[in-house]
Amino acid sequence: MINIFLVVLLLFLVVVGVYAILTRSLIASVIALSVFSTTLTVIFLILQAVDVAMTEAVIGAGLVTSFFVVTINKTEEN
Amino acid sequence: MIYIPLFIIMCSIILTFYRVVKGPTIPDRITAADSIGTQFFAVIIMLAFLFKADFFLDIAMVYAVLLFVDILVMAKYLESKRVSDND
Amino acid sequence: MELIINSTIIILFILGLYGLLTQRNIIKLAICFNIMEASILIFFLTVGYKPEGSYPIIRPEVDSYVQPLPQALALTAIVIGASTTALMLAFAIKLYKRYHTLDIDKLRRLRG
Amino acid sequence: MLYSRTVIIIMLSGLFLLALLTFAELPPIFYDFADKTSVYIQEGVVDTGVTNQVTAILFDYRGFDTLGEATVIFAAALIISYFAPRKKAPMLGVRLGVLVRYGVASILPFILIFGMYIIFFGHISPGGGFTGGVVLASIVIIFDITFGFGQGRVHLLSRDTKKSIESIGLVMFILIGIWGVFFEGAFLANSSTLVEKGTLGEFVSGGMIPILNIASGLKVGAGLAIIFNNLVKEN
Repeated sequence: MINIFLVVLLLFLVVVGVYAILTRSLIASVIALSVFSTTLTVIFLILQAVDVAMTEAVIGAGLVTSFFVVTINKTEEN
Repeated sequence: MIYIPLFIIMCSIILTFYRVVKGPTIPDRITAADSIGTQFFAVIIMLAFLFKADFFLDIAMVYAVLLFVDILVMAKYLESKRVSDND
Repeated sequence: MELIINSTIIILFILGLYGLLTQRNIIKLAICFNIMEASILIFFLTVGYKPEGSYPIIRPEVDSYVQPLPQALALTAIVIGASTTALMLAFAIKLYKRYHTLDIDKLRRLRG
Repeated sequence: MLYSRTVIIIMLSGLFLLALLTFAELPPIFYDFADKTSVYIQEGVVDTGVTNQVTAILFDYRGFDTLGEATVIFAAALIISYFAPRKKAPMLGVRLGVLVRYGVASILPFILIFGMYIIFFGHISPGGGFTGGVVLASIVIIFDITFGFGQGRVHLLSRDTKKSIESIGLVMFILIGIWGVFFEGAFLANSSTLVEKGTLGEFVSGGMIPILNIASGLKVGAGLAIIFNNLVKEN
């Protein structure tokens, strides 16, 4: 049963990745990357990797997203 | 039988992701992403019940804290856009 | 099950590679790089996984654990990936300040 | 563009098939690899005295890799502080509302406590130096994002303080390694003859591993905070 849930999560991961790459808007791509790393966290938890899941949650949800948003903000014409 | 709410929340996440894809404005997408994060928070807690692992609750907590940073940064970005674009 | 996980790993890697080859914005290239890295992480973790194993914190009431070595390697890879992403974004800011564009085709034309 | 999009898709399809064939030759995933090669599971507790085996591998068996990783973060912070242009991000000039400011100010001490909990209990629960360090770095990020407006703003930590904290973490790591050379016979050996190993699963256990956790937490937290502050160009 948990395998079916893992398959659903993997399919969702691929869909989010496709959207993050193919969308035009940069900030939408960054938002999709945040959702992507969240899904990755839950997949790591199902694969029983608690430390990796914790690090991925911290870095993917908070740190890398703020790096990207600050960079987008600095490279836009105002 | 904790699988039933797990799959229901997963369906809800997929429906919320439709709003991320479709949402015409940036605030729609950000709110939808925050909502997805909160639902994954619930999924992590259900997995803690499923695997009988109380350490998963630590991960849920640290994820909630860092999701707050995420939304705060995006809110500040939107605020600067609103001031500069003035619409 | 194995086929699905393997296909997901390969699809994510190929997807990131496709993005690297076709996208033109430098920030988008960093996003594609993150997605490729995620596929490698899933591959690392599936190597040491077994279905009934528990997470590798030794407790007296459990006797079946997953392998901890790929998890340690994946943890190192995640932290270094964050550093390299920050480095890429710093170069993007530097290029934007120098040339006022992030399009790599225009950058190539500007270099002559 | 150098190649057209169809050429790229055809090439990547070929690569996909090649990778699928390669993966078919690998040993199966759900194969009890963990039982046959579980040296870390069987002997790790006796060797290191910590229950979290990922921490045991990171800071005992492969501690030298961890030192290299800390060096990578140090180099990244150095290069970014040299390269990033001295232009302030425009989003920092916006003042958030009073509710957000006071709410964030009241939530920051709890995040500090939580990050220190993750660092200090890294050897008996998930987490450790890297994760706790990133949580500590997120305090600086939250502070700069929320209170980063105007000219006469207060700094949570000055730039020199952060550089000092980062250097202290790295020097502490290396000094513990040299300590291991003198008393145990190898670089970064777990010096359990001078420091008590303690009972398994308690807070005081594992010899030098909790101290290495604290050192790498300081290092990673200060390093990532320096990287973020150089990206937004604040002090």
